[in-house]
Amino acid sequence: MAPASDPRGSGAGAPVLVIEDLGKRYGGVQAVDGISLVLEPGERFGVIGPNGAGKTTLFKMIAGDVTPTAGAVHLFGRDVTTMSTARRARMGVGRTFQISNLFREMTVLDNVRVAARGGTATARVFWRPQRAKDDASQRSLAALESVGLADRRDLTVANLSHGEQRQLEIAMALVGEPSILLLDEPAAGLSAAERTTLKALIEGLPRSLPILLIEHDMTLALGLTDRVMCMENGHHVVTGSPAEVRENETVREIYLGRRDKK
Amino acid sequence: MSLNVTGLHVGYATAQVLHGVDFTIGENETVALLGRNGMGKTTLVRAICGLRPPTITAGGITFGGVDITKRSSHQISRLGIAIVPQGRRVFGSLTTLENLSVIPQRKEIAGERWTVERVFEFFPRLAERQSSMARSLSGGEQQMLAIGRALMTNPSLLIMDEPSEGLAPSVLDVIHDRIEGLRGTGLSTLIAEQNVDLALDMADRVIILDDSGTIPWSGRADELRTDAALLERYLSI
Amino acid sequence: MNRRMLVNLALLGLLLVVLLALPYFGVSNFVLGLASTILIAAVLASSVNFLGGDGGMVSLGHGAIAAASAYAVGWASRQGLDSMTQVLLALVVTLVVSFLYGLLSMRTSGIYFLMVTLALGMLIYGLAFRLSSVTGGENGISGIAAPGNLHEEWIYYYVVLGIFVITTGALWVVSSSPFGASLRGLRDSESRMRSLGYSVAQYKLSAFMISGTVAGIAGVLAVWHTNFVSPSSAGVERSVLLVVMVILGGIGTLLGPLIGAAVVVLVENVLSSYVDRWPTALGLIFILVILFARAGVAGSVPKVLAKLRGRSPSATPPGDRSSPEGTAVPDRNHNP
Amino acid sequence: APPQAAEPEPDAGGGTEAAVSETLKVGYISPVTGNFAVAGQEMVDGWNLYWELNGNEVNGVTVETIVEDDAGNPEISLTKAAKLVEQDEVDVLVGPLLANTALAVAEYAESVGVPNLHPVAASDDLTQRNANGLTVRTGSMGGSQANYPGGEWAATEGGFDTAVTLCADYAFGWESCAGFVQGFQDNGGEVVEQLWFPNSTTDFSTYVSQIQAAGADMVYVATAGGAPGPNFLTSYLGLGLDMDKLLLNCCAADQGTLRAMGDQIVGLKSVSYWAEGRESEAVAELIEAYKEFSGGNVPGAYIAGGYITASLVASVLEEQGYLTGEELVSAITESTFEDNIFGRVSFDEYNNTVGPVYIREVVKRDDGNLYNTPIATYEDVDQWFGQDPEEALQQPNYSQDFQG
Amino acid sequence: MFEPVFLAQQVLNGLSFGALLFLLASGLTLVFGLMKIVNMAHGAFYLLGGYIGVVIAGLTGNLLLAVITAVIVVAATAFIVEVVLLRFVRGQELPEVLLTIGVSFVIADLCLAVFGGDPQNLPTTATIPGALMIGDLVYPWYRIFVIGVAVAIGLGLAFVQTRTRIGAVVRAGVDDREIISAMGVNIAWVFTGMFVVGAGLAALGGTIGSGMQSILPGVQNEVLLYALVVIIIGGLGSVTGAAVGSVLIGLIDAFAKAWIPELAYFTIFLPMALVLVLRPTGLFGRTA
Ligand SMILES: Nc1ncnc2c1ncn2[C@@H]1O[C@H](COP(=O)(O)OP(=O)(O)OP(=O)(O)O)[C@@H](O)[C@H]1O
Ligand SMILES: Nc1ncnc2c1ncn2[C@@H]1O[C@H](COP(=O)(O)OP(=O)(O)OP(=O)(O)O)[C@@H](O)[C@H]1O
Ligand SMILES: [Mg+2]
Ligand SMILES: [Mg+2]
Repeated sequence: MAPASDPRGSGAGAPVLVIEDLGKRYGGVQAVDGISLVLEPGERFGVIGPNGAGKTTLFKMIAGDVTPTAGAVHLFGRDVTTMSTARRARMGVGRTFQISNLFREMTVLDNVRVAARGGTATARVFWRPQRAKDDASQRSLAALESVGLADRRDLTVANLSHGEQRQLEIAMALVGEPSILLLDEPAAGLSAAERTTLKALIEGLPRSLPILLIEHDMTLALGLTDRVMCMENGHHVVTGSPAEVRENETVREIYLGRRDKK
Repeated sequence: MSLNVTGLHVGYATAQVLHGVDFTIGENETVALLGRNGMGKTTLVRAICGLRPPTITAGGITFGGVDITKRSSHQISRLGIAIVPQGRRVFGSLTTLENLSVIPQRKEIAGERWTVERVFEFFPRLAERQSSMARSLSGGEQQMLAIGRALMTNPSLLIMDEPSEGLAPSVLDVIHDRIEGLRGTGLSTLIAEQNVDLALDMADRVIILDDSGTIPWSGRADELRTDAALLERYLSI
Repeated sequence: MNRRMLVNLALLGLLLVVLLALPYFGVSNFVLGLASTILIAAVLASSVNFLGGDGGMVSLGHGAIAAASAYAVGWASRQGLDSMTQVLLALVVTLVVSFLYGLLSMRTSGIYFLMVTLALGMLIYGLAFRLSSVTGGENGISGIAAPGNLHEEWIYYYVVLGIFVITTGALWVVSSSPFGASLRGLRDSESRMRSLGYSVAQYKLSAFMISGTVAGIAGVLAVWHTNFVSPSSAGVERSVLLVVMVILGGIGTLLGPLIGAAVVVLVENVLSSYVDRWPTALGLIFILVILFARAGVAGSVPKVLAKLRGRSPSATPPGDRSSPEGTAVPDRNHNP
Repeated sequence: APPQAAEPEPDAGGGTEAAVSETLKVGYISPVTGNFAVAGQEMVDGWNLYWELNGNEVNGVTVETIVEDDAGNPEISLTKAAKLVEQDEVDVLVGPLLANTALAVAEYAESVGVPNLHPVAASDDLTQRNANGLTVRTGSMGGSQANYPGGEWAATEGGFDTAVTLCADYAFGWESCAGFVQGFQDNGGEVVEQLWFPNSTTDFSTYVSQIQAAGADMVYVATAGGAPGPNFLTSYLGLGLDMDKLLLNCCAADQGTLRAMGDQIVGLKSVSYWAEGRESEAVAELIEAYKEFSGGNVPGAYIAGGYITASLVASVLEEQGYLTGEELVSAITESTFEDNIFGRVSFDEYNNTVGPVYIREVVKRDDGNLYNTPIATYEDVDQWFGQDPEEALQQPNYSQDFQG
Repeated sequence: MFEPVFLAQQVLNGLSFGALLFLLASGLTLVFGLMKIVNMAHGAFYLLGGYIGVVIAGLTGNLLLAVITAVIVVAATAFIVEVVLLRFVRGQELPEVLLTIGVSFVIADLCLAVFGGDPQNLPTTATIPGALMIGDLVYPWYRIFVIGVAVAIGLGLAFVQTRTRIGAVVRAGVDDREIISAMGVNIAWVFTGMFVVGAGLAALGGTIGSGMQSILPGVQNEVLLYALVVIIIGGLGSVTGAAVGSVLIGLIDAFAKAWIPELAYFTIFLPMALVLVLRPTGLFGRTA
């Protein structure tokens, strides 16, 4: 299913993502409670908050892994609240997983290739070798290059170091050329050097690509985004510019560490 | 008890990773293990804890005078080495509480014994989630649980492989303070970290791994902190 | 491209030449018939191998799919329909059965998948027993003649060999295609595949249909070879042996099914003439293979070769057909 | 296919005629491993026992047997048959045991012109719809044939008016049941309910409860041997039901069942072509020999099947010397064998046994063993129940829905 | 077919067959359900236990002695199988499957060689004679005894699984064997112990079960299938599930064979297929 109209071209100002009063309850745990949010085209939006605040759950509801118990999600002007993950992905939702979710028995390059073909007809081709130097392979190599994994491309994923797996996670989200990108702690597990590369990589993405970013690394969370929302225990705490959020009393109290407060 | 690593060579079936690593960790000492992604920190940590693969091809490890190079992981654990593994690896189908209570505890320890209550005090968030399945915990909560689980063995050497991953900044402060507080009870700590600030704050000494598979530099934490050239050279900061 | 691939290709070629030349060695019809039996079992095993190796879906129902197809041929031949119609009917039955199987088993995975396919196989088995007006009940259907002069043992052997080569080649092509990679993706992480826009159900169903079709082809080959079909073809024991052949040969490998089929068929049919307690011998073979070649025979040969050459095998991805040591033996405990 | 491959099989049947052999080569197929191993092994033992007892040289002809195991699997049966015929060049195939394997091998044997004797297989069609000139049922009877007298006896001498049947839900069970039902109804009995159990049934209590609820005068039970017999009896007797109301078929009350159940089933009645408790010299000789061979056991129907098959072969060799092919078949089927272990046996035009059927009762003898001992005998029972064979063959096969 | 006595009897039939199913599944619940070891030799352990039990009961007439001997011999066999063979492929499903199939072939074939192929039952002297009588309802004591044994074992298993640390250790070991051993647990021996206990339970099932159904070649496959069905319907790892699965199948089997005999061939596998189609991880299985 192709999206009704090209999402990126659709009515220049129309919000890409609208979340209305979204809630998710797991038995006795209210993981997300009454979150609303509007993401404008090309906007980069950070989500921060203490552990267990509900950030990942929020992402899962946007991506479709989890059905909300309250509220609605609209993507590119369509109500997708109950739409399947796969269809949302085909509408252009790209994402990384907080806990790496890779094809462990396959090679690094094949992982990215499968990601590159995701949602397209080329994934169903069964008569040509998948290792052909087609478009998907070329984009995959480029994506690996961009995260610095090119020299690891023929290793089996299970043999990668943890940080390398995190890098692969990012490459797989990028290679699909998404229309909206959800990054769940992309810097976790990366060394300082790799973080710098990552920061440059994200900054270098097309400005038109809207990004939602969860990060506990304040340099990235506050340095890469136009607006930031802080959550706690499923609730909304504050939304504002990175500077405003950093100075917010509650945020400082419940979330920021000594090193960030300086 | 102190850990002695001498001339350690470690590798996988497909690649040799460490080519001669020597260092020691003394009693009550906190040592940071730094290095870029893929330099072999986890490999070293697993080798010490007796987790296979990788395999130790040469060199030796002693702990409190006991040669543990060829011991199996449960024996090593019983000698007092506990691990917070990279990637959390909590027992997903057990509840938070079970994850802690399932751990066999060592009897012979110096300081105050670890109990479930004490871990919950350490991480109040875990107490709130004590009857949730560990696999449904948030990433950070799982990380706390992995740390609490290691403490439950009552270790004298705590090895943490990237404990800061996924933890909110304020929690890092807590960990810093508590580990600091545990010093003097005989607890030594080896912490492999990507968050260099945190590592340098916590550690007395630092060892660095680079792509030669050896330790090109080791020394006092404050030395490294102030030496921009070193930071740039080995950690690209 | 590289040397290892060349060696592999050369070995494959050699094997093919030997198989092609077999009738010229002056062997008896019995030996040729046995060779056909092995090849037919190998075709069937390769259908299980495809689904299990690439898709991670180990099926205990493929014996029953093949039997359904064989019954279609049998029923049609009893109605006096010509062989073309027999094959068409078998194909239709196979597709319908595979579709239902796929549909019903789609949401399960791992051992649950195994059990659903087992249950469906048992239903077919039960039907074969009970629907005696169609299936001949326990007696089965006999006198199902192969068309034309295919009953000549050596001609039939070449037909079977040809179809074995074609199906094995076709499965290899599919397996190394983007579709095959998608299947391996599903095997490793369904949730990741969903988030990449893949419709998990569609892929699983297609894979099942492909594999089922190959099983159906094997069913036709078998029934024309033995001229006979009865419920025992649909029984669990057969399906279990299929899975055993696949593991024995090395799951996810190109020639594993052939090797596994050869071992099992030869033990059942030849060793049993010389050794009274041959089931014990068969059991011991399973045990020894696993102890000394955990990844199955074909899966372990490259490792042994590498050791002989004094080198450790390089890291090639399991489950990848272009490297014969691909084994895809899932290890539940992930290394970090 | 390669053009010059026209003669890749040089000596299929080439050398056989040249050598005038005084050896009768027998290929004996039977499941001696796997789930049917007892029956299969007994079938082999019975055959071997005869030759051991009487020597394997008859009238200058040496009988040489090659035993092959088919594990009860038709595919293996066929491969083994091909091996025996082509590699070992046997003169005659004997076996196998199970109906589906027997039918498959019979067809193959005919296609290569080798006679095929069946010591045990009971499928009606072996000597009806699938009958051929080379297939002979030598050591047993068809399922319906062997049970018709059971129905007749129950309705007459047994004095039962109504019956409920419990039979295995597949060809053998349908056929056995059909025999009983027709015999019972032809003699004025009424079958009030027919129950069918799947072969895989291990717990019969639900059927026993249904039998009890049906409230008929008697119960007829047909199984194919193995576990169902004892399992049924365990459930039936456990509920305290009356054993005198039971009539079992051959296999449900074969020696295996008797040994498994022990003294509690003394008095149990059944119907079969084989009665080890019959007073007869031939039977006594077999029992004697088998006891020695097996360490004290009494031979059951499968032993008897193998044994009598051997005795028939021996007796035609004795009379006519070396015989193969159709000659061997007709030598057997045209003879009448007086007083062998079954009694008087002859053959019909479809090469099926015509002989006595016994109503038997379990008796404990002084040697401590249980014997099925005849209490009534029906001589010269054939497979047609007085019908015209041509007509009978027009009927559909017996099934749940068609019981004749 | 709807009279009270008939219904009551059928309920008891269903329950006692269910109890038997639970008995023969109980060992597998531990080994396969909890430890995720695909033990295809379970049926063979049942077979071996049954034969030994029958022989000892025949010699002594003492059921308890028969059970104990059978359990010890089978447990010792299982110990050897585990330590010498299984341990080397722990956690690798397919090699485990092939290995245990091999073991099963060997045990079953050797049993055939040693014990012969005759069906064998527990001698009446060793079972519990007589029947319970309430009004028109008659029911054998032995079948009621089997229900009792099944309940006792079920409670025992549930206790071990939920109330003792060993249950949690095993589950932790299944989740991540490497880490639980890095926490100081010698998980290899814990697994060995459980495997041996599982085999012992199979032997117990074999001995007690042979009072209800004969032991003979082929039983090993049947038992394995039934046991798998029962614990799959219930959901892996759940003792409650296995219990519910057993009773469910027992009752369905008893009543379906009376009321819808056309489906008699399908009373075991049809319900399982239905359950799995509707709930892909069984009734009590956790959805991953
Ligand atoms: N499937 C679930 N079942 C029950 N509780 C859940 C489930 N998933 C999440 N939770 C709970 O909901 C809360 C929010 O989880 P979430 O993963 O969204 O947090 P988070 O903000 O991403 O935290 P972190 O920064 O640690 O990753 C947590 O307390 C978690 O325990
Ligand atoms: N199981 C394995 N088999 C083969 N090679 C491996 C395996 N695990 C890791 N490696 C390789 O060994 C090297 C060191 O890996 P290791 O995990 O020790 O790195 P690390 O320093 O911990 O990195 P990170 O910071 O990313 O966790 C890497 O190049 C990696 O690809
Ligand atoms: Mg999160
Ligand atoms: Mg690491």
